Amino acid sequence: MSVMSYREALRAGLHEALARDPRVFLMGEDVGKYGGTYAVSKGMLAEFGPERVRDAPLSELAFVGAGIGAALGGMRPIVEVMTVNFSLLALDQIVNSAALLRHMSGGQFSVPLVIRMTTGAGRQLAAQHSHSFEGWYAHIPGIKIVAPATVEDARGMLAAALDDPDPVIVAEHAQLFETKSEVDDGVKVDIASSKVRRSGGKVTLVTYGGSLPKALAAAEEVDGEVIDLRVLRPLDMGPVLDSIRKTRRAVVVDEGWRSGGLAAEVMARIAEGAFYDLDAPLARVCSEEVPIPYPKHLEEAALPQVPKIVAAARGLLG
Amino acid sequence: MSVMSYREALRAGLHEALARDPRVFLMGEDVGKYGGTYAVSKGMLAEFGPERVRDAPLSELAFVGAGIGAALGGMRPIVEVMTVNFSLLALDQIVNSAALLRHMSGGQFSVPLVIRMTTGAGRQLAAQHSHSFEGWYAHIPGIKIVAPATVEDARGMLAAALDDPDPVIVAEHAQLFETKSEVDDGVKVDIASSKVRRSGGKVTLVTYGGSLPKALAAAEEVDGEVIDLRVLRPLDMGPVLDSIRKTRRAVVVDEGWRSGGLAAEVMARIAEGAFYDLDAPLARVCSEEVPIPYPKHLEEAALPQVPKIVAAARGLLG
Amino acid sequence: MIAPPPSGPVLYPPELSLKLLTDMLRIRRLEEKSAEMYGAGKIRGFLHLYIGEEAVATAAIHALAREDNVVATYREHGHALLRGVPMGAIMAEMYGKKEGCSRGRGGSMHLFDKAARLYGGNAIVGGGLPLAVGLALADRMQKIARVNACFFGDGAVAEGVFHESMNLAQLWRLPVAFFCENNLYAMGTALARYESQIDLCVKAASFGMAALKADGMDVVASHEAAKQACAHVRSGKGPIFVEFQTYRFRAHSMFDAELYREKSEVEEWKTRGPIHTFTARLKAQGDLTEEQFLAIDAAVMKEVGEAVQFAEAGTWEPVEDLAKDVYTLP
Amino acid sequence: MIAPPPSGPVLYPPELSLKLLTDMLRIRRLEEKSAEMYGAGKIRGFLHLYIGEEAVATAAIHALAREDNVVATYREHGHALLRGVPMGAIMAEMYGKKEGCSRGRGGSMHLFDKAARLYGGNAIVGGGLPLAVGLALADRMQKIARVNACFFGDGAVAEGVFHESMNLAQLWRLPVAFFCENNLYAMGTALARYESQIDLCVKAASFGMAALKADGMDVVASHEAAKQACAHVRSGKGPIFVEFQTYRFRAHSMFDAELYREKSEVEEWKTRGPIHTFTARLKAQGDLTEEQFLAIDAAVMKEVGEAVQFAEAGTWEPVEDLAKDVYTLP
Ligand SMILES: Cc1ncc(C[n+]2csc(CCOP(=O)(O)OP(=O)(O)O)c2C)c(N)n1
Ligand SMILES: Cc1ncc(C[n+]2csc(CCOP(=O)(O)OP(=O)(O)O)c2C)c(N)n1
Ligand SMILES: [Mg+2]
Ligand SMILES: [Mg+2]
Repeated sequence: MSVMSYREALRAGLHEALARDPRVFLMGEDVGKYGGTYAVSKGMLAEFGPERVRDAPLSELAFVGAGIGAALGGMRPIVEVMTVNFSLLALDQIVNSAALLRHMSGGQFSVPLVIRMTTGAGRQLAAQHSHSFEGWYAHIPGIKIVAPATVEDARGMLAAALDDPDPVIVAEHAQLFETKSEVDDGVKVDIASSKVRRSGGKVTLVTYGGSLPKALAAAEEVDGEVIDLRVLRPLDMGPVLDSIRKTRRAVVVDEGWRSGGLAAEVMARIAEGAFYDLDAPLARVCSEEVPIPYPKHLEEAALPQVPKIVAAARGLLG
Repeated sequence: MSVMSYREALRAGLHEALARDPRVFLMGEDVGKYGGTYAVSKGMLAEFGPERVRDAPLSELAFVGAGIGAALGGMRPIVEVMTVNFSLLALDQIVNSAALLRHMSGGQFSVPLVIRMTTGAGRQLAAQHSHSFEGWYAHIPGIKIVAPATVEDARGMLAAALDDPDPVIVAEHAQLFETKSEVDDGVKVDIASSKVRRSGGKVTLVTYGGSLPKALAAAEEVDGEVIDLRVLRPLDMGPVLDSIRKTRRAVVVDEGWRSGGLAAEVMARIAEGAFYDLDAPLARVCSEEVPIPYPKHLEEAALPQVPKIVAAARGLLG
Repeated sequence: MIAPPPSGPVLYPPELSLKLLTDMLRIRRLEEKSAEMYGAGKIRGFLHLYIGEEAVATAAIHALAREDNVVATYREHGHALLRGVPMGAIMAEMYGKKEGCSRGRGGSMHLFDKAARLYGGNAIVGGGLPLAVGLALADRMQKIARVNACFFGDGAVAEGVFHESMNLAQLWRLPVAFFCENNLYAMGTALARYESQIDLCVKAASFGMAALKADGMDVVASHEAAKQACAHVRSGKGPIFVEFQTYRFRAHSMFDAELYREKSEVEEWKTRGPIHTFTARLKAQGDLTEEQFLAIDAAVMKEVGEAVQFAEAGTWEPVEDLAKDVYTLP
Repeated sequence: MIAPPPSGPVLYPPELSLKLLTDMLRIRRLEEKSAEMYGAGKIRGFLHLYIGEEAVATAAIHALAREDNVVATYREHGHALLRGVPMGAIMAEMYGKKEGCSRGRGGSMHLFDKAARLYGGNAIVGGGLPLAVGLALADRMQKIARVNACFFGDGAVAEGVFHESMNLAQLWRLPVAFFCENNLYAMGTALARYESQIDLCVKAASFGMAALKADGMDVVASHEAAKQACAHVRSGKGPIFVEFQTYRFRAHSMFDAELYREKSEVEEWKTRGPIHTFTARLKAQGDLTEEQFLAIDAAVMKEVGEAVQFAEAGTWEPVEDLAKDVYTLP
């Protein structure tokens, strides 16, 4: 057991992955000499060498595509795309190649690729660096996407992702990097289940990633039960539906924009699967539908915040 | 009044746009000499010349970006991206430039750009040519997206899109091109409202684009009221909620994949706004969560079909 | 003005020459039959024929070894065939039958075969380029000596992914052979109407990459270039770019009305047709008789006939299996 | 080995020389103050300083006319300033105040100004390139004679969008000046570690585009190149690519620990610093005295002080306006 930050946990996970399996390598912009944009891979170039900690040119489409090819070729690449915003440049390869190859080839080829990217706002980086597109990836059959919200998941999810024979995206929230917690050094986590992070009786708060701490804080005020989705595709709705059976109310908290975000999917599943368990309409707290602005007060106003979650929950409690 | 096909309607709309306003031009792959992949722009190169009917190299990112620049520069570009599948290559420019520029510049710059693309399956084109990503565009603040499902909308929506000062995407469904109908030659349509396409009393079927004919056929069997969303962003939920107040049940039909598709958003809005009007869970009929396969029987099995819609509706009628 | 038809002595041993001829014919006859089956409604969706360009795949694939990798486009029936995918499995794939090389799910544009090391069948223009780079990277890291052959059209050269992939390959000196099938058109748009620089080898030079040009209508010239390219890659010198100058005799796909080029241009190029010019050269030097040719063609036609029978006899994947293989684990 | 510091006579009239010097100083002092204000917590997010590279923007923008268009990157304070955006509006933008040139919404990376024809401030590497191409296309179609100047870094050259944009511009002979600010690094990755071909002008040639190289530490050499480039574009000959070889003295952004380069390398480049070398040359030929220099600097510092006051006095956009301008129509 040791106390570490989310950043250190990501790093420990990465280090372990590189040390454990010679097929694993890290590729992306500034992962090597620079030490990683978020310092996650700091020191690893020196330790593992430039073949396995591979600085890539600014060419997201090709190096993600090359990651797919390398996975097809027997390696276990971890490709880092600095932020989910830039991953749009690589989306064609992810969606039209990585996700399709297995099915389209009649099951002949798997793509054991892991793609890491940061997501989310909160650091005043303005509209081109602050959005949350992980909900989009959750739409794609053939892809898995996970969102570590705890230090433990930051520590353990990479190993689980690498063990998966299919493409897995890891969305790391930029606001969580300084979060600290005790964590088991050899911790194993699954990438299949959602988890209850706080028990409560009055309302179910469903969330993931950077919004988890906010949901937990709000839950204190409204006796909320907090479910961390953890895995955004495939969704594990079991604990959510179980909780709703008890609380009969749900608020979904998601930093993606409201319309067409992942929150909508969670609500749809509830409306399909737990309609008769509900005593109130469903509610969601998402980002306002604006490009995230630079100034702190506007950025804060644009994002889900504890008071908004509390208000939404209270609204259902009537 | 004349009878025309959806294709002829798109063409008449395009012709009118080019003839009416010298700032309008069409740019895209094979729009000129080839005559347009779907023959929509056939003959227009000869009529309007290569400056205004501009064949572009295979470079979706740059020519969509150039469309944004041309719009900033005072033109009214219509950029054609062959299919929504390839539009992923241009997504960075659409999402990180076109959608953001106005807000991020403090309101100084508008981007009056229209992007046309075909969407949808049904022609056995397999997994890289058959998907429906229009739901994704509906997630983006700063963008509008419309989906003509009728010949009238195919005829009229382009003019409305060009009149709009912001980026508008027109998603034309590949399966509708041969649909024929009577339509007023100078027809004007809005790009703000959803519309009741069939009145009915038992269940509300909400749909758009290529699924409209299927929803209408299913409605015959279940006394359904069919709402054509028409505009996917911003959604006009008024007619949907009105209808549900009457029918107390709703099925959403959407060719996008189930998880995280536009159907989920419609369901979320209903669960938020019309919960107490509902007598049954919400249901949706979407594409199966698989890359669309080539063989006809599997493609058909993957897509929403009339019997599935009927079954879903009957499921709610209990 | 197009060049005169390929001519002159063929310096190969007759066995090789006849193998090249036979393989070009196999592609041609397979595709003629495919077009027929398209007309008959047995094949649907998009069908892109390689007719006229057969010398390129034939020349290039004969320069490859069994353990080399191949990445191709949607115009890849010939590539699949010569890599050793049985003609029946290709035809069955185009029919959409379970016995097809991609289980029928891919159709004409998505032929895959693990045993043949054929990684598709990619219908996103340029989409195969980074895959080939990645396969090559995997080889380098695993110290596997192999050529990763990537076929793509002239149109793909305009895509950003071409630029990015070329840079990665050369920067990291990866074992990729970039085989550009320059048939002068991307769908209906002529090269000069979409490229500011129509000498594609100049593009390669801008990455410091070795480059070769070859007459893609001449199977001999093309084979020599392909061998040279493969030798370059095998020697560890890194990637190479080969521009095969060729021409497609048929429409882009079965939907194409060919408004963008003159019939006369097509006719002129047909005088350079890779099969009849090669046949004539072999006959002229006594390496082939008309009887031999007819026998070869008969054997090929038999193979084609059997492929159709195989496809006809094939079965449909049950609808219950629709969602199989979306993920590896159930 | 880096080149010796810029030297030799400056053949410009003193007014122009002093204007260039003053403008370089204005950028430098503005940015030094910005760094200070970042330290003080007044400016947040990313802040990318142009210190060391001032000669490039100064030289280039002095070659532009009022009605020319400018597209820039996230390292664009200097470009905005010289285009005529008031220093106060820039500082206020970095503070996030409503009086900023983008209403405070963009911050350091997203300076916009319609009056100055500044189309951003783009923080997607390479994202500005097709915008400039499109602006140029609009000009051509509207028969407006204008240079569309597009600034971008060496790192952007690796992106696919560079390749696509260059091709469009040259294919259509559009009035774009591609101003590449080659400071030898993309964040922490040195040019030779990410480009297989480090002579960037060779890239331009692969599109058939005219290209020039200039010493980006020498405002005179850079200005001559920029003038020549603009003349080329204005003459209707189509686009041109200019590689300015420069160097960034500071970290990439305020988060950068600079692990990737030696201090000594930075120190060596500082001997080529654009401001002190130019100052020395002007002094040497009697076009500038120390008193004049101090007076200029004092005036610049006054402008900077006023900019800070302006920003400090600025107001916050009310939260109620958050969703304003997402769409043009309410
Ligand atoms: C990214 C992308 N854009 C557009 C298309 C549509 N398309 C299919 S083939 C083709 C032309 C490609 O030309 P080229 O690369 O020269 O190959 P050829 O067909 O001539 O063999 C186009 C535009 C596509 N499949 N993918
Ligand atoms: C598409 C994209 N990928 C990555 C980044 C992160 N990033 C910001 S600046 C930068 C380096 C750019 O280098 P260069 O183009 O040389 O410009 P410089 O910073 O040296 O002026 C990187 C990788 C980004 N902003 N956009
Ligand atoms: Mg071609
Ligand atoms: Mg740089």
